[in-house]
Amino acid sequence: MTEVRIRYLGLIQRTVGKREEVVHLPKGSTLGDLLNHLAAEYGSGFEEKVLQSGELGPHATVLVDGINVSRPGGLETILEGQGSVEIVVLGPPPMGG
Amino acid sequence: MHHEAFAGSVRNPFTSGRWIMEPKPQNIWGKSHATWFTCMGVGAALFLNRVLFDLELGKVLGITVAEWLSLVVIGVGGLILIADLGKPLHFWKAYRNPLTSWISVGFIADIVFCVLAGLWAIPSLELGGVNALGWLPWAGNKPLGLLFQFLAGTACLIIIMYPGLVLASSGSIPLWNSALVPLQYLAFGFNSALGLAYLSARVGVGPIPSPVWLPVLVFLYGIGLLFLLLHLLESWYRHETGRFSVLRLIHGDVRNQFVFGALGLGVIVPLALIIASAFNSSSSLTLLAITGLVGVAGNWFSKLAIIRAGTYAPFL
Amino acid sequence: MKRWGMVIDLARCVGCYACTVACKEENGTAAGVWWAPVYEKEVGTYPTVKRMFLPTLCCHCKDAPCLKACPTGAITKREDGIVLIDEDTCCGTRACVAACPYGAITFVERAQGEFGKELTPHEKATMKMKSGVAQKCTFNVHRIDEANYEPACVQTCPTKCRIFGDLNDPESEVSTLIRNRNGQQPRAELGTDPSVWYLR
Amino acid sequence: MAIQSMRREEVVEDVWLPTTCDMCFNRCNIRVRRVNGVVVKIEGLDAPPNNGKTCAKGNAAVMSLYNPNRVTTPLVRTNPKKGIGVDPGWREISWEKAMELMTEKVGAARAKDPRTIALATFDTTSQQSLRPWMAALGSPNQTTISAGFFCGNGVHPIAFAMTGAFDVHYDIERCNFFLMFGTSWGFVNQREAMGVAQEMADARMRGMKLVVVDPICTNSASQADEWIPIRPGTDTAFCLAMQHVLVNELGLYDAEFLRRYTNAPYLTGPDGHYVRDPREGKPLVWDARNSRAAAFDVVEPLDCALEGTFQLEGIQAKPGFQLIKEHLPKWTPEKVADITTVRAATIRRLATEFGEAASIGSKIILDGYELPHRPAAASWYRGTSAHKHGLHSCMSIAHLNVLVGAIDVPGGMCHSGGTGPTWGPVEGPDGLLVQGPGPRSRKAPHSYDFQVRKPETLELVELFPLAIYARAMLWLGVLYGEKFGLDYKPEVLIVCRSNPLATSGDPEIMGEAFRQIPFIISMSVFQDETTQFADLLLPDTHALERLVPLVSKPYVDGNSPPQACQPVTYRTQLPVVKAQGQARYWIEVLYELADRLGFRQDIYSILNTDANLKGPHRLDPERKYTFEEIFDRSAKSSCGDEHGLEYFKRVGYCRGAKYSAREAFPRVFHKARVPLYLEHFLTAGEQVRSYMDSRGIDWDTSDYVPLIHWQPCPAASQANKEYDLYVVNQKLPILTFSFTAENPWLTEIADHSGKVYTVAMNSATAQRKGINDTDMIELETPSGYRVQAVVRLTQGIHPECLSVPGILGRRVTSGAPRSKKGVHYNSLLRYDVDRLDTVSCALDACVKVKVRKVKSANGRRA
Repeated sequence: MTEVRIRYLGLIQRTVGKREEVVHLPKGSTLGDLLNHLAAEYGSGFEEKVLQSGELGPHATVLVDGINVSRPGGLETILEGQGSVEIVVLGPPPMGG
Repeated sequence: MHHEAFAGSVRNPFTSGRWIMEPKPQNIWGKSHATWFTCMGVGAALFLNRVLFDLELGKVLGITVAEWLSLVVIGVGGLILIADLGKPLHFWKAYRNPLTSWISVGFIADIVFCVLAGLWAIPSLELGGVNALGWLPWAGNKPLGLLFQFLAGTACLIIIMYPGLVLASSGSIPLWNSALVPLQYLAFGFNSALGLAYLSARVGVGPIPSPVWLPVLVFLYGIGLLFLLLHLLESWYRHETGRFSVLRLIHGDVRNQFVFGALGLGVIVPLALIIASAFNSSSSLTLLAITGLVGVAGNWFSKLAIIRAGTYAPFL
Repeated sequence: MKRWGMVIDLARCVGCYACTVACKEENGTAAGVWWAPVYEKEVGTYPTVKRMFLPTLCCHCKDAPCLKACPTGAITKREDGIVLIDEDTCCGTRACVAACPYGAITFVERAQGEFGKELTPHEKATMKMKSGVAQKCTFNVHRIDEANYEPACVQTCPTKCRIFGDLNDPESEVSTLIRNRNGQQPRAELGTDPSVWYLR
Repeated sequence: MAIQSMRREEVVEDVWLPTTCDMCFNRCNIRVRRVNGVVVKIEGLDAPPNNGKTCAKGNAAVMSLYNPNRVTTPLVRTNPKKGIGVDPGWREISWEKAMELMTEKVGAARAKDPRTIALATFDTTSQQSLRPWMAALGSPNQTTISAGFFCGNGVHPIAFAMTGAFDVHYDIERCNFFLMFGTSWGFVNQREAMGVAQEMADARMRGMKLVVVDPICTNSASQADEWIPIRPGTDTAFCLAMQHVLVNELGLYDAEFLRRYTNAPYLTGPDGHYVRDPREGKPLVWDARNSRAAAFDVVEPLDCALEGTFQLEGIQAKPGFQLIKEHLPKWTPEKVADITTVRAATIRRLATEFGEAASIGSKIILDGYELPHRPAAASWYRGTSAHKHGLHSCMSIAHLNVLVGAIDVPGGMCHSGGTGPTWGPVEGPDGLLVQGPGPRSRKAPHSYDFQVRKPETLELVELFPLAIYARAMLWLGVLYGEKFGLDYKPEVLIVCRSNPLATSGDPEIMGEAFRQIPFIISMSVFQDETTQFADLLLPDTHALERLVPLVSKPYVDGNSPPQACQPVTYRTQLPVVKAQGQARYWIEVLYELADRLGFRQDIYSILNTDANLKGPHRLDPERKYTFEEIFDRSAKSSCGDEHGLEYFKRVGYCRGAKYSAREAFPRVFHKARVPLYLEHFLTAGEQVRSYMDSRGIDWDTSDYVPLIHWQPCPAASQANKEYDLYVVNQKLPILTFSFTAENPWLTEIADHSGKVYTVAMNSATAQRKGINDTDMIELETPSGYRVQAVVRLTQGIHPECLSVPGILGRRVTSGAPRSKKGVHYNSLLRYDVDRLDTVSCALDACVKVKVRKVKSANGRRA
């Protein structure tokens, strides 16, 4: 089993109703597996903010062990044991008139 | 012009009002200039008439009314000039640029006149019928006296003309930029001065001028009219902005000052009165006295109108 | 000897007034006093019409009519062609204002701040509060003399339509532009020989 | 240099300090001369984007800084009644009391539901520091309601779709024919104001032909080779006619570009949707060489058919381009002439000149790359965007560039550097272009595989799948949120340095919405219409008094993009003088509030990722940092260890990498396609319609169609013929942002110009109406709003139009001279759903009025 310590930051906190939690996944699970697991648990609200058509959503940033994996293919990142995952969700970019 | 103006505190014909390249009416000189210009003209002409043609206008305390008046009027004109300056206390510096500045030249002439005419007048002073200073070396027509008269007289010529020359020398304003302006000043100076002779006669101070002066007076008014009209024609044909000024004079914002003031009071009414006087011997002196008054008013308006109608040409 | 002058390229000017404000800021002129205004001119009729923008300043004429008209000699011309008004000598006849064909001179009857009597710190620090005297553009002589630095209006112009330089140097940018784009002086017919040239 | 007014010995301090300007959103690099503690002069720093230049506003900043009427102490409201012109009955309180009140109100709302806290600002310099605060607070409701009603609504979505960037830049350095629609870009106005002003002047002198299509003879039109006056709201028709001439009359379009880089060859079925291959669902194209249909990405691009009709499994399929060809004849120059008032011959000529100038097929060598050279471009901005059917209008202009292949190539319309030097758009759904990897924080909303969702934001942006923001809906969100499915109401609104009541449309309705919000906190430098609605008013610092804690990210920051092939600079704002009175930088206040509410640690953690703080420069959430410390870390992370706070204090900016030709003109370096046939509009429309139907809301989806069409604005179909004149609004170089109406230097110039505080009218129109120059006239809108103003006659405006510039005619100001003069354009606008572009969420700034002479110039009453 892989034990992942998850830290929720920004707009996602309200969706999941907590700041952090620990999740256990089968060995060799990827970040994608984790996010789908969480989506199943927290429902559409989570999916809308973090995932979009199987990719990370526009305003979600995910760090695995402090490394930003928010890039195409980032979801394939393998989660090592005792790993930490930080999920940051910001509001839409406040740009432009 | 609708416009939240700072004109009260700041004057620049181009930057006050709208920043559009169009003819810009000048906003720097006005009534006080018309007034001291007039004073200078009338005063100087009075003195010249006195020394050249013995038009004394009577005597007060032994000194001719002509001398009294010219000294007072030119003095007052000078004070008005000074009061109108941005820095009145600096007025004395105005002598410094006589080679190119007509104001400088005029300022010097004013001083020369006041000093010499003043000195020359003093010997004839009579207090209680006693002429105490008659012994002074420049009294009356003693050689030194003649020199004083000559110099003061020359100064007067300048004094009549220089306000006109100040205007005439500014190429920025086509209406002003004309030899006809000082010429008008000459004509109006003398017709006003001569008119005053009849006034002083009417109020019983001076003698009735000899009849030979009547045609002269007519001539002076005629020539004044001629200069005015030529001036209009010249500006009309010489420069687009000159034309703009003329339009302001004949049916624009300066119409009343020009048509009724300069032409009416300045020429038409006086001529009419003179003619009337010729056919009405009984009250002819009264009519001519009125001519004198009206003429001075018209003289003032003729200056005010031309100053006001001055307009800068767009420079690009 | 240098003769400082400016070329104003009307084809580049877009009427943004940057020069006008930079000048005010640099010289701390009183409310209503503008040494470098930009004038407009509408040319043509709808629909073939243009609005021309005409940046201006003192032309620092070679044969300066203001200098001639001033009775006190308060206006002087330096060897490098810069015409200056000495506000301590000026007695306020406005003869220079009357004589200047370019509206470059302003008679400051009563100087006041932008917000009225109470001056802002900027105005306290920079404003020449002299009243009753004539004022005008100095080509930012203080910048030229002490830092050999172009005037504020030139420095700030976003389209580089104001070009400053030595008219006596035939190779200078200003001389070259005047030659190649046949520059014209404002009201040249008056023979004042301005040091400011316009390109169309 | 000496201070002319001081004797040398009086000068105890004389320094030039670098920072960035804040008089508009371009944030030029400036240096400020401080003598004896007083700002005496501001000049541009010789670095991009302004290259040593400062505009009138930048120079005038000192008059805003030293405005004696600034808000200088915290004020609390005593009068519960709120309204424009209603005295709030301010009472001074201490900062501590103010913070306590703020903590209580925001804390309570946050505990209930953080989304009930909304924040509005257009302080572009501070937005990077604000976004983590909003996220940590837990609210998605950060908005710039101030702008966003009119401006970029029709610009940014298209920029993203065409280039993947937030905005577009035009390579006028290599352009020979430049068309401008309703914009003054390049004329010390608008985006990249200073840098592009220089480029534009150079391009014009080089001989680039500039044609400006605009109802007003703006500054740009005045310097253009041609001004084409057009009836407001008809640009779409104009451009469709140009497209018709190019496609159907001249055959002058870049067929290779269309095949390779657009969806023009994608086959479409009778339902208007793509015909997809049954297995992978990819759109099909017709392979002309092997006469077969196949997925778009397997057929050699040059073999794709652009025209024709093809039979596949029973359905008739046509390439998108074929449909466009068949659609365009509805818009021949002859038909369009009556709509636009532009002669058919003129439209035809311009189309020809544009097409020929594009020199389709020509190449240029840059940095050793051989690139297509398309020296023709069409640009647009607010003028075409701020309309009921604004997105179609803007898209029709963008498509002129697409047709001649002038997208992301030298001479054409290029990305504005949306995402950095490692920039590269990638193939999204259906092979269409989406923004590629780059700092995710700036990633655009997906343009294609979106789905309409139950709204969560106050501005209901979820209901505008094709827009990137929906600010103009905010008032609807506030007033009728639950009708649209919003499950909360706003409790607290924080407004910072912005004045939505003056800068958005229809102050009355805005006021109504504001009254619905229980507690409003306003942080402002000046008193204005909006501060009058505040319950708590806090004194904000002027930009010259503050330290912005994060270095700007020039590549990713939509508001200060680099110019194509130009070097960029990292910048910030550093304090030049100490704050006036008790003023405090609003971001600092918010960070202290976070501290009191216990979410500062979260902000730090988010900053670490969002501001890309690296290694030793990452913030320790358990520690507390000063803004100096945070900036130092941010600067070092972005610009390298030698470029920390001290460096910036000395130099003011740090040069970033210059764009290579490959980065500036990436078109041929990637395969992602741009949309010419708007199939995704159809899909989006279906979703919007079904959502609105499900809530029983009558919603206009007539613009969610794949082919661009022109529809008249509501104003144009005004039944009552008395209302016969359009009123259009115009940006001026000297007035940007409503607070500039408080700047005496700028307003004195405005006053002297004689055409800022006035209404412009065409001389011929005036003659017809018996109106003379400088008469006092009254404008009346169909909704009964009346305003009086002095009229100025000009040849430089369309005879059917009046024009009113800027945001003037202010009703509440701090009382600087002239600050209330002029006409308030936005008060003329009515604000309802019929006037919203339901695609881009722009508010229709198109209104007709009737005009009555009140007083003639000579003072006689009419």
